[in-house]
Amino acid sequence: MSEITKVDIITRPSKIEDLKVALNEIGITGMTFSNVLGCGLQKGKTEYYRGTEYSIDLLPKARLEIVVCEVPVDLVVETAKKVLRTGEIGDGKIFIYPVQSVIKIRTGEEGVKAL
Amino acid sequence: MSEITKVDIITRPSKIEDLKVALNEIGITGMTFSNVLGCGLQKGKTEYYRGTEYSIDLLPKARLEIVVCEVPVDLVVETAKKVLRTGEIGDGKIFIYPVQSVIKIRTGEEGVKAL
Amino acid sequence: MSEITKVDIITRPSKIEDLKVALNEIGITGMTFSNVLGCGLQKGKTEYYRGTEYSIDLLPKARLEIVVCEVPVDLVVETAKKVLRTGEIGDGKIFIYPVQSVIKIRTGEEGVKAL
Amino acid sequence: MDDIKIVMDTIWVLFATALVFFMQAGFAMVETGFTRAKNAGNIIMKNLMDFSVGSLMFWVIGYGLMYGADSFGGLVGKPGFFFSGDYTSLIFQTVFCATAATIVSGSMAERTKFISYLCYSFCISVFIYPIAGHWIWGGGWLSSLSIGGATGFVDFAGSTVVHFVGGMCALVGAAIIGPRIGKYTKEGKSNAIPGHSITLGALGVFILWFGWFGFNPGSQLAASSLDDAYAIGKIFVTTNLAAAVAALVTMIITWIRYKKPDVSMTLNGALAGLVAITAGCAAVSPVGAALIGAIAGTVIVFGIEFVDKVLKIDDPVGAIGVHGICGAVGTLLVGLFSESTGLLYGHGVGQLAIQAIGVLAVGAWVLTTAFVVFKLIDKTIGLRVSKEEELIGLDLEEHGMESYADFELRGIQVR
Amino acid sequence: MDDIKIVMDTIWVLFATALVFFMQAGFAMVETGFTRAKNAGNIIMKNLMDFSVGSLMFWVIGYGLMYGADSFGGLVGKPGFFFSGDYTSLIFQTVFCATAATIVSGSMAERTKFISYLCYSFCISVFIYPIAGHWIWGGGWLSSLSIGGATGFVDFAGSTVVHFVGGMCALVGAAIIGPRIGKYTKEGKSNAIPGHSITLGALGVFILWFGWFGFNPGSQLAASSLDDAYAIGKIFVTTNLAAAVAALVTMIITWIRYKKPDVSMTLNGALAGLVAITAGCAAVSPVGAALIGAIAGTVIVFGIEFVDKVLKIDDPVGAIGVHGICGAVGTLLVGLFSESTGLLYGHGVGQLAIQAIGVLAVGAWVLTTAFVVFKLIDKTIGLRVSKEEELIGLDLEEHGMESYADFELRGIQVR
Amino acid sequence: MDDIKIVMDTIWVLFATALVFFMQAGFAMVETGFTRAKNAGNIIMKNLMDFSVGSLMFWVIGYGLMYGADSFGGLVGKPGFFFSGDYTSLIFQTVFCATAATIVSGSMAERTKFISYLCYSFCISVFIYPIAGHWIWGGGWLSSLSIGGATGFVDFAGSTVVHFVGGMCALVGAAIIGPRIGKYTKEGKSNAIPGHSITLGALGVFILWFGWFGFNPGSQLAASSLDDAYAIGKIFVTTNLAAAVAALVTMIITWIRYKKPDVSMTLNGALAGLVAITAGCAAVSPVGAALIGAIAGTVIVFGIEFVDKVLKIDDPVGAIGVHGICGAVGTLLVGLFSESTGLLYGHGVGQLAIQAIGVLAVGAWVLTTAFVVFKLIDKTIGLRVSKEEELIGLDLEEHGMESYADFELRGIQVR
Ligand SMILES: Nc1ncnc2c1ncn2[C@@H]1O[C@H](COP(=O)(O)OP(=O)(O)O)[C@@H](O)[C@H]1O
Ligand SMILES: Nc1ncnc2c1ncn2[C@@H]1O[C@H](COP(=O)(O)OP(=O)(O)O)[C@@H](O)[C@H]1O
Ligand SMILES: Nc1ncnc2c1ncn2[C@@H]1O[C@H](COP(=O)(O)OP(=O)(O)O)[C@@H](O)[C@H]1O
Repeated sequence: MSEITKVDIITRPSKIEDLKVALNEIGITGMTFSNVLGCGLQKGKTEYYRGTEYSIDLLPKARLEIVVCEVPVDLVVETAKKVLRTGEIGDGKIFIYPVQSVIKIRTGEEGVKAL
Repeated sequence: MSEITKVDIITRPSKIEDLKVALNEIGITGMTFSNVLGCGLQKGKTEYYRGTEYSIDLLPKARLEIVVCEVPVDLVVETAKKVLRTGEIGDGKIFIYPVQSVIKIRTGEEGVKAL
Repeated sequence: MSEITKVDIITRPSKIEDLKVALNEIGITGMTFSNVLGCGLQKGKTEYYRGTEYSIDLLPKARLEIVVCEVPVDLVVETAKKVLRTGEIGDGKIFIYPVQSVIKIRTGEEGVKAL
Repeated sequence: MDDIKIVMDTIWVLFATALVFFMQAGFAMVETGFTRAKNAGNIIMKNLMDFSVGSLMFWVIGYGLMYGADSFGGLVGKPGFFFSGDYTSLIFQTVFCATAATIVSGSMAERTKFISYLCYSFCISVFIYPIAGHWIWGGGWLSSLSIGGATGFVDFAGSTVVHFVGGMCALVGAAIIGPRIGKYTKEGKSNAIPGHSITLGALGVFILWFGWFGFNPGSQLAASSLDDAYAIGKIFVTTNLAAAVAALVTMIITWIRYKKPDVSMTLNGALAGLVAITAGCAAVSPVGAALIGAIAGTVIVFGIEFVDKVLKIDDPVGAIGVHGICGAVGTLLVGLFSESTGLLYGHGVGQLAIQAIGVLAVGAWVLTTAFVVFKLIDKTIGLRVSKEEELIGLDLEEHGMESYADFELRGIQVR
Repeated sequence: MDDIKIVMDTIWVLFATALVFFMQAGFAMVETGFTRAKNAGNIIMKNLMDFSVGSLMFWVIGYGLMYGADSFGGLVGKPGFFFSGDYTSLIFQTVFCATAATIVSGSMAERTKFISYLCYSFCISVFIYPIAGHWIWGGGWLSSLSIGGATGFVDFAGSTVVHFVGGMCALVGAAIIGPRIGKYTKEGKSNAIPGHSITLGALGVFILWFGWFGFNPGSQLAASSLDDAYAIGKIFVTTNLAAAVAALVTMIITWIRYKKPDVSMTLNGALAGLVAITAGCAAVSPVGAALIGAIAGTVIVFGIEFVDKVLKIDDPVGAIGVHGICGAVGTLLVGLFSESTGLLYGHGVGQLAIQAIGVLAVGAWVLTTAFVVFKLIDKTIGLRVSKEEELIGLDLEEHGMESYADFELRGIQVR
Repeated sequence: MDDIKIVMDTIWVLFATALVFFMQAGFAMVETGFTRAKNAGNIIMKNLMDFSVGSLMFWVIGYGLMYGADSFGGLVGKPGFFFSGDYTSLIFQTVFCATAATIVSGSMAERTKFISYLCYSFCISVFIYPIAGHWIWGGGWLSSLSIGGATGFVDFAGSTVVHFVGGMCALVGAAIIGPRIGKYTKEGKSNAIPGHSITLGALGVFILWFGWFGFNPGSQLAASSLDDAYAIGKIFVTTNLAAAVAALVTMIITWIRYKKPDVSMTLNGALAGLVAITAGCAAVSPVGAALIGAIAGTVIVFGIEFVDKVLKIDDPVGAIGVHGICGAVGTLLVGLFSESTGLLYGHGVGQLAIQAIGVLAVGAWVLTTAFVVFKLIDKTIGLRVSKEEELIGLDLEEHGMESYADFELRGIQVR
């Protein structure tokens, strides 16, 4: 049995549509998206609200999680990089985690078959 | 020390209440819920907004994360399957991840005791 | 190459600002925040809405995820404990997970350099 | 000189018409605010459409039935089609009819098929409301009923004609369609299903209260004599006092019963006071108005609980309690508090008896016709959306859209 | 006695003024509700500011240009500055001018620089609107044009003066600034960009409808004779019927075309009916009004689709369709449905011809001047925000704030 | 003939009453929109209840104190209980009293105990407002004060009676209760706590502006003579111009000071103009009104900053600046801009001196009584909720509900 891995991509929300299409093209169908707030190298900015200065430190980011097995992780990472890289701060990061097992609730299938 | 594991269940939001009750019954008290958007086999649909066709691709899903140790993972998975399986597309998936350690902030306890 | 680890802190939303500042001070810059709903030892309460009793079981919690490598995990955990511990129920928990790899999309760097 | 008087009456009635029209916005906000985000657009659409259908049909036929020359022994007016003539009266009566019609959308919210709701709207504007209206305002039998020295059912601005009629339709509709999924546990315990925007709901209540300053004082139908001037000034006071006291009393009662002052119930309380004073706003004194408000503010709490917990009828916005129960109560209280004919002012039970007969008769009429209408709709096109549609929400399922496309909604609802 | 009449006229016009003012709130809610949350505060600010700039400038110069003694052969009024005199007329006309001005903010929403919008506001209040207004209401050439027995362009309350003028500015502005990012695919297919609050949008429509009971009946400008009383009552009826029927018809058409009754389009439909009846509200019968409503309710659906899919002009709120197209259609229909001069009542094509000439002339005037104004702004300070600013949202980028600071917004938008 | 005049006056005042009542909705929306979602229902409830308590108590005792026969040398009216008589006057004055009362809820928002707020509401309606009102409008000492040729404090519609009184209560309350948790850093730096819905806040401002067309022109209290007609028309113009210019000026100043035009401050600016013109709306020319607006639009920016950064009083919605500071400024400016008595029109400093004395006297009265009231409440039942309650939010803690049950709220607030 080949290893199962989770690829966790944190990036700009506006890129999510393109990313989804690109991943569909390499055969990935199951994906889970969520909204997060990030702080990293990209800095927020300072604004005024009713005369009071305040800074926006956390930026809205989108997270995409994909658990893969047969599709090689490298391909996923390469695809994501291709779509997401602008060269400017805020492109985001990819984290890769080990997965022990997957179960498809509807069928009860486990492991690779469940993906 | 027995192994600590994270069980990550992604399913229909409307089933969450039942799931929570069922898990309580098998002795699980700590749980973390979040809203995610999923795409999988279940397909979205096409609608019109002001005469313009558009499709809804991402469906609202609920995620439930449980870090367990003493309660066997299999029991959790079985319970979840029992509650969640309708046999129709959209039942969702369960992902299982390894956990290195847990700390309870209030008491400083670590590992199993922290759960 | 030293090990990469994810530290996942679930705690009161009102403490997040202090936590962020404290983590910045020990050299952590990349962080990802999200809103979750939790149930644990801390209990919800019962209220009335238009004469009907209802209970609030899930409490809003904040999650902070930090993937670290050079900064020792222990230091992160200690810092978090220092900031978050009030001794009262609801202080929250810290979960630690293994990470296989990290990629910085903008530069393509991998592993420690990507952090 | 007489011309001037007619013009002044017209100005007054049209001013009131505009305000009463605006109550449609109030209803839309209350009903959408007190229900869930996934059905917000659907409720709005129902409110918009019952007004549109009502405006059209009341002009086509309803006004004639209501105000046409009395026929069949006071039961119905002689209809004409596509009314033309006293347009000021037509438009004023139209917005009243639409008010009655729109009440139902609240009690049947979040589960009624859109097409079925349109059918119901048609029926209430075409005969349920106009015929009841004829009895009381159109010169029909109730308007001339005479018992023990008192003559004529008193329903100055429509506690019965408008609110009780609407409230009874709401009752029948909500009973026949059944509760929303999840409203009652298997054991029959009532669950709370909180509304999605208390601020919009409250805005709606303020708009309604504002509109009521057209509803009640406008029903004087004249503002050209000293008597008119005195009357409309007093009606402003009685209307406002009843609402204020009712809100206050409801708040206090909920505070005692539920440990905390309940916001949405208190908002209902204000409306309860407004509905209750509507029948007697011109006949009672400010003190009487305050007392009517206090009674309405009490009745509404127990009324809503009764509907919810005893009758187990799911009424998301409290329409049955506010318009049905308080409409009836307010009408009856005229028999007690009317300065000129009320029991408490030593005028015997005549008026009270007439009021009771009127409420019963109108109740019987509406319960019967509404029952037939809703049952017919149910058996033919079906009243209720499918379970799946209800769970996902009527906005997406019935209208293909989301009302709050940019906001994260809570998928997870654990109670 | 005559004094009393003047006072009554004044009361009536000021009552109407207040209602028409309130339409600003309606526009603000419709425009913000139908666009995205990230630009909500910016739209609000534009609405507030076009009213403020308009109020100031119309007083400073606009009113004089519009109502000053006719000069240059009916082309423009002799201006005076800082008008003082008939203040009731000034304020009534000011809120009409501001209505025309505010229409544009909707069609250019979510991408227009704030400063540029202020410049445009200045121009419409200072000459585009007043001069068109002079032609029709100020005693200018259109008001005395005579063809085939009919005399004078009929635009009772401003289908052309206010709505068509505003709608044409909206067209030019939206065309020049181009569509929002993501509105059209590379292949030119239109994408849906849903509004962020259908409830606020609907509230806006109810407020506008309410305000229209000032807009149309107030344009009688008098309420002191029996004729006035009859007229304003009838105008209430025609206004209301046209809106109701239009909403109904739009709903039915969208139901057929898109499988489901479209909420936001139906809301537009109600407004389409209101805009269309505005020119003829006093001249047509209720039946005529219902027919005008039905036509407007049909035209709006195809009109909005035409602008969106054929012209490929991105108009987030449908302002061009509602105010531009239905403003023109409503004006023309007076030539058919006017009881005293309309073709369908056997009065020949004279009125229709005058109406057509008026619409064409005003269209030419507005298209030309608006084109020059927007092009000038574009070439100098620039009309449009940067791509980055548009993506992040104008609230943050232009005003440094978020409109919904406590709510989670959807970052992820996949379509 | 005279009857007709009375009726016309009545119609006018009642029209105005309805509009002023509707300002309650405006206040509710502004105050809830400018504060956080977790306290939205609580603010609404406070607004609803101060109106209800105020309506009741002003009828019970307040009106008598204010308008009863002058006694104690002009200090207070001879009270009667449960007023009956000129109901039109009663209801008109009631909505003014409620306006003054509701101002405080904004400045003390998000931290005040509900029960304590009710106690305060009781006090302002029962004596703080009526007694100040008696001095100025009830025939008390200020109304007959005579200095250097000028006689009588001029506060036509209540810049001082209503707004300054409310604003001073707001100041005292906010100062005594202290800032919200997190409003100031340990070093005393002010933090921004953004409101949860700028759209609702803006809607509130539009509603208030609309209501002001009742507030100011209604205070003419008559509309039956040519003079009345001229006056109310002019008041519409001055009121509108002051608001428009103030909004414009505030926008420009914030643009310069904060780099971007500030939305919520500009909304406050419009209100500042309205408050400031209230005293002199009948006495100044349109040019004067525009200048008063410009001054108010300037003062509000620095005033709000002063309260926030120098006094370090936490006023979430800017109530102290808008109603307190601009109420005083507007009152004083009558002494400069009044066409008949103002310094700038060559009439000496008499009027200005009277205005200053009035403002000082009312200020002293309100500061003293409000101080005693709030301190008493604080020492007995306590003014402020617990820290825990404040953090979680008053909706849940004081009312057991959430205002936006279907929306994901941002738990995480990092600044
Ligand atoms: N060490 C980390 N742990 C957790 N999340 C991180 C970490 N580093 C970055 N992130 C997440 O990734 C996002 C992008 O990081 P950032 O440094 O801004 O990217 P870039 O390399 O493009 O500048 C951040 O907003 C944050 O959400
Ligand atoms: N490979 C995957 N990686 C990440 N999330 C997934 C993956 N497959 C499925 N999911 C998540 O699980 C949800 C349910 O998947 P789906 O295929 O619709 O379930 P079912 O098997 O019941 O048809 C999806 O909406 C998505 O959020
Ligand atoms: N076993 C678990 N699995 C997943 N999440 C958990 C678990 N235990 C606790 N949590 C999360 O941590 C939060 C804090 O837990 P709780 O028991 O209330 O903390 P405390 O120890 O301070 O009382 C919970 O609300 C829940 O979100």
